[in-house]
Amino acid sequence: MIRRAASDIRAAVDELSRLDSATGDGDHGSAMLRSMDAAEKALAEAGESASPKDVLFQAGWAVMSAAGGATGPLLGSLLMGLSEGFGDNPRLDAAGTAAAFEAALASVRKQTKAQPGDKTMMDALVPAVTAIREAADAGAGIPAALKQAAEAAAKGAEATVTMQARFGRAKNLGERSIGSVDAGARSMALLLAGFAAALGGK
Amino acid sequence: MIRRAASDIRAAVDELSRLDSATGDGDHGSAMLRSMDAAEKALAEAGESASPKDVLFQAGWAVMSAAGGATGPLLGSLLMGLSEGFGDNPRLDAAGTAAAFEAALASVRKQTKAQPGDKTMMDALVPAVTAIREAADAGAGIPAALKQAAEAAAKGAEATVTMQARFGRAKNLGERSIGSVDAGARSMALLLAGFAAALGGK
Amino acid sequence: MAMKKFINDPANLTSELLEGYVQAYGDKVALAGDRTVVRAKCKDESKVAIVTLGGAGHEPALSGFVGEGMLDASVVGDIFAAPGPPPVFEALKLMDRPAGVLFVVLNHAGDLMSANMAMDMASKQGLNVRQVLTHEDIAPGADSPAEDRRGLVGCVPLYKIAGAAAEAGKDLDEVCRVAEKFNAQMATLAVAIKTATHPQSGEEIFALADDEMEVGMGQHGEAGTGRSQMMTADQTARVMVEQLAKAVKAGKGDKVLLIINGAGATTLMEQFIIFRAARKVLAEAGIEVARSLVGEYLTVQEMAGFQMFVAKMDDELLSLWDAPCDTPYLTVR
Amino acid sequence: MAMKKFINDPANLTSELLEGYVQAYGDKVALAGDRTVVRAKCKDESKVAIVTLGGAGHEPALSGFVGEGMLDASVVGDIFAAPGPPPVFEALKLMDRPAGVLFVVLNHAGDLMSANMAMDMASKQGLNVRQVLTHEDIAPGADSPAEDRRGLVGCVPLYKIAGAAAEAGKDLDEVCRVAEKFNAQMATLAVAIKTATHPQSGEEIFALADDEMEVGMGQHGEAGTGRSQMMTADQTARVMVEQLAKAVKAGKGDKVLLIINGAGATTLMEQFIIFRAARKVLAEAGIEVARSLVGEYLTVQEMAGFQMFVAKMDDELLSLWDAPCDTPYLTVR
Ligand SMILES: Nc1ncnc2c1ncn2[C@@H]1O[C@H](COP(=O)(O)OP(=O)(O)O)[C@@H](O)[C@H]1O
Ligand SMILES: Nc1ncnc2c1ncn2[C@@H]1O[C@H](COP(=O)(O)OP(=O)(O)O)[C@@H](O)[C@H]1O
Ligand SMILES: [Mg+2]
Ligand SMILES: [Mg+2]
Ligand SMILES: [Mg+2]
Ligand SMILES: [Mg+2]
Repeated sequence: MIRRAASDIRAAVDELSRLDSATGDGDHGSAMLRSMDAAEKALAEAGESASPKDVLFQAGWAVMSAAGGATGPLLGSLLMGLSEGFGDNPRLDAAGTAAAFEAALASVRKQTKAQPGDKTMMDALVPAVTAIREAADAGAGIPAALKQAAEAAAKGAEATVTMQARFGRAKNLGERSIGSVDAGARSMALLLAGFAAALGGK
Repeated sequence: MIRRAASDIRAAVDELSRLDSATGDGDHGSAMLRSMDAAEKALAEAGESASPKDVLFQAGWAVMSAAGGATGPLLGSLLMGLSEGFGDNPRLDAAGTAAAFEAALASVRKQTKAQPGDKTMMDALVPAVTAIREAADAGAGIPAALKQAAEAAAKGAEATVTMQARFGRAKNLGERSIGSVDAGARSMALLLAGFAAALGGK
Repeated sequence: MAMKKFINDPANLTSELLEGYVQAYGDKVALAGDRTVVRAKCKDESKVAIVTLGGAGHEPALSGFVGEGMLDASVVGDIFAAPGPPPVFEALKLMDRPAGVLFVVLNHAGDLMSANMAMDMASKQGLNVRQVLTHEDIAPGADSPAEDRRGLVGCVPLYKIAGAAAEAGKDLDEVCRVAEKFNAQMATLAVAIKTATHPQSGEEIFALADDEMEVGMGQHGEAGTGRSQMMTADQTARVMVEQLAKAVKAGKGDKVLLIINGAGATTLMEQFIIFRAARKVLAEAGIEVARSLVGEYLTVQEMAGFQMFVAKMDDELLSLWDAPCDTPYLTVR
Repeated sequence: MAMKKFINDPANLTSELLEGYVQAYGDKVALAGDRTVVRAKCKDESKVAIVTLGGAGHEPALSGFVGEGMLDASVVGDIFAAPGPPPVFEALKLMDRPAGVLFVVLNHAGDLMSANMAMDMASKQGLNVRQVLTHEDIAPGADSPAEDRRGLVGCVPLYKIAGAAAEAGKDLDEVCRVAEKFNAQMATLAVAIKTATHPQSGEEIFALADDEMEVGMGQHGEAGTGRSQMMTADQTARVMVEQLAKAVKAGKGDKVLLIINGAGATTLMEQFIIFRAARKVLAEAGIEVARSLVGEYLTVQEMAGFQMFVAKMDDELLSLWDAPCDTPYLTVR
């Protein structure tokens, strides 16, 4: 799952940096690249038998160490929140996944007060988590739930074009931040698309 | 004598600064202005009855305090050297004046190793002192001796146009220092012309 | 103009500068791990430790103040970027002790996120750490919410105050108390007149017209509160002092600590001229400049401008300020 | 770009900056007359006094080093201009004492003329003054006559060495001896990459192309020995260290004092990176950096560049270097 997301992100490094250049300091691509490298390395070191909890914790910690900037703590918190959400006895069904993503969102929210509409990764993450929960409540399986999450995230990221940034470096630009997709929202959408694709079997 | 020189210098402040701009830092006019103000003030404070020795010493000291840059110590030394040259019992004849100017030159030479040809005030001062000595030896009076000195100084100053500076700020310019009259040589010529005019009765 | 700096591979800036720094002051500081500067000679474990974090590129801040009487550890990020939570947590763990750790954080989004994450980890592991957040920038208005106000050069005197209390053997409650007292009584305002280049991207961090200045400019080129025509030193000082004195509620008879912190390319000559002017304005209001610093403490590369800092001082704060310290860039005998 | 500085009337620069300076460090320094900075608390008359002179505009030099263990008096001229002989003589007279005065002069035409004139007066009045002339610039070649070599940042460590000897109660012969010993073993090389504006005329003190650097540039924009393409920090350090080590004849097993002195706009970040590189080159040659300083000691307004200083040290010089001092811009505990 993480591997598939990593390869999608790697393919998009330049695009992400370009988006970050428009409103920030242009390093989001390399931050995401470092994150994915770190996460995969953590995965490999944890080995096959490690629990989702442990693997995600290690991956989150590794991302925080490696990414720097805003991406490190935010993406790291997401992964560590997922780890906590799965807990020691993960229910590997849609409801359990929804709960884990809710825990992940709560963990990210400890780091930032950004809400959807503020032109950040939250514009992709929040609708995605809502979508998983709704799908799970409607009785969908994990692949379907993640597919709906990915679609919601993509829509959320697209919508950031017209937003004015209220968090992160882009905030300094005020109105000039309007007009391009937020880099962090885009990478979040790519991540979720990667998760969905990995579990959707393609 | 000093007063006449001072008024000539005041009339030439802008010219001197312009010359200094060409090869230095453009402040020679204001340095000479401050010098003349200081010298006249010293003169006034010394009173009518003061000896040449004392007046010249005070004037030299005042110039050094006021002028700054290269002008202060050089012109100050000249005046203090004159003071020493006249001594306690000044012989106010051409020979005594020649001796005093020789002492003045010696005093300036303690401050600088510049020689005629180095594009400095020495190009005006050295031939002027020689001229006074020759005039005195030939039996001329003070007015005639100073007139010849002023002419020699003017000629010496003019000749600096084609020289390359080897002392002072202008030295840094190397070959680019060629092409204009040296500011300090010009002011020295003006000083001597002022002395000559004062004693020449016009 | 193209970037013109004495550097090598821009990717190695922070590691090379830290290497040079600890070599230059090997008698006072050392590296623990890649990016954490600690004292060469550790403080007694019975005393509270002071830890901070922040991006590089502001030298001598923050690591220039590691040493006796001030910081115990400074966790360094990349140029203008916070370190990640793991090294921060590691530093807190390294400094953990029964007496506890005071963790000083400057209010910048990245710093705060790393700090919060590290604090979470620390509390999970039962470390005895307390956090103080500086946010003394009054550019957005002295009354605006703390979260909108950045931490500027005020961290430096706060390290000094807290560090002196810790060195004197005060317990964590006491060290926290004086740090928070000082924190509540300080204010900074920044002004910029010439931009700097980011030493990694080579890009200018902001743009100003030849005759413009900007009051309130942040220390990474964040927009300030207002551009104006360039003013004289006296005029600039007056505008700034008046806002600062009001912000810290200093009035007739009060004593203040005044700091003029050069941004990089503004000369000490100018800083002294500004300082003189600031004192004059304070004197008119009957405010005494009881202590002061003039120089470069927290810089923004080769930006021209400065930060003016004012803190209201009482006898307790003054005596902590006067206590000896021995760090590479601040020494009190 | 037009000059952009925080100043008032350019005619008052020096007096305003000195006023600000002595206010900022009132516990350490005071003004004697208009332009002479002395210690706030005078040194015991039984000890040799150390006096220096020089133009303003190089802050913190020279007056930043007046204080315990270093200078007793610094006579200040206008921006980049020597003070006249009279205030210099007055300062020598003020500091005159049976123990005598060491008078440190940097080799620049104006400084030297004022110094010589003041020395003349002093000897006529029977003052007990001895002069040391610094001329450690090796830009014109280490073997070129002393009179062609300028005095650069080397005066600062020389004040420290001589000041420590004086503070220790050594007599004038001894203080002179160590000062001259150190003087003979030091060398400096300067490099400039961006010009500065003269704060009075508003004019640039030299011009360099966007991709050029100049090694040997003097501290008032005097031409150096050679322009080249901009080099990396490592390359620049290598070029400079090799010339300096050769000049002071330092080789395998020798100990040196290494100073990186920022010119104004060159960041401490860069200075640390240069310092690290310089140490590496010295280490390759088996030369030990026994002591060091990195920072702004003698600046050239907002010029970008630095001076690299190397002095060969023996045990006597090292112990004088390590002696305590307490001045506004250099403190050793
Ligand atoms: N305070 C914040 N809250 C939520 N998201 C943020 C915040 N700050 C930045 N981001 C997200 O991070 C992205 C930028 O990431 P990155 O370029 O790696 O960090 P930096 O801005 O430190 O260079 C932004 O596009 C935005 O989506
Ligand atoms: N070393 C020197 N020896 C002789 N004359 C000198 C020397 N340096 C400067 N001068 C003279 O002084 C003049 C410049 O004087 P001024 O502008 O007042 O001083 P500064 O160069 O310090 O600004 C030069 O034109 C030259 O004639
Ligand atoms: Mg970015
Ligand atoms: Mg970044
Ligand atoms: Mg001049
Ligand atoms: Mg001048």
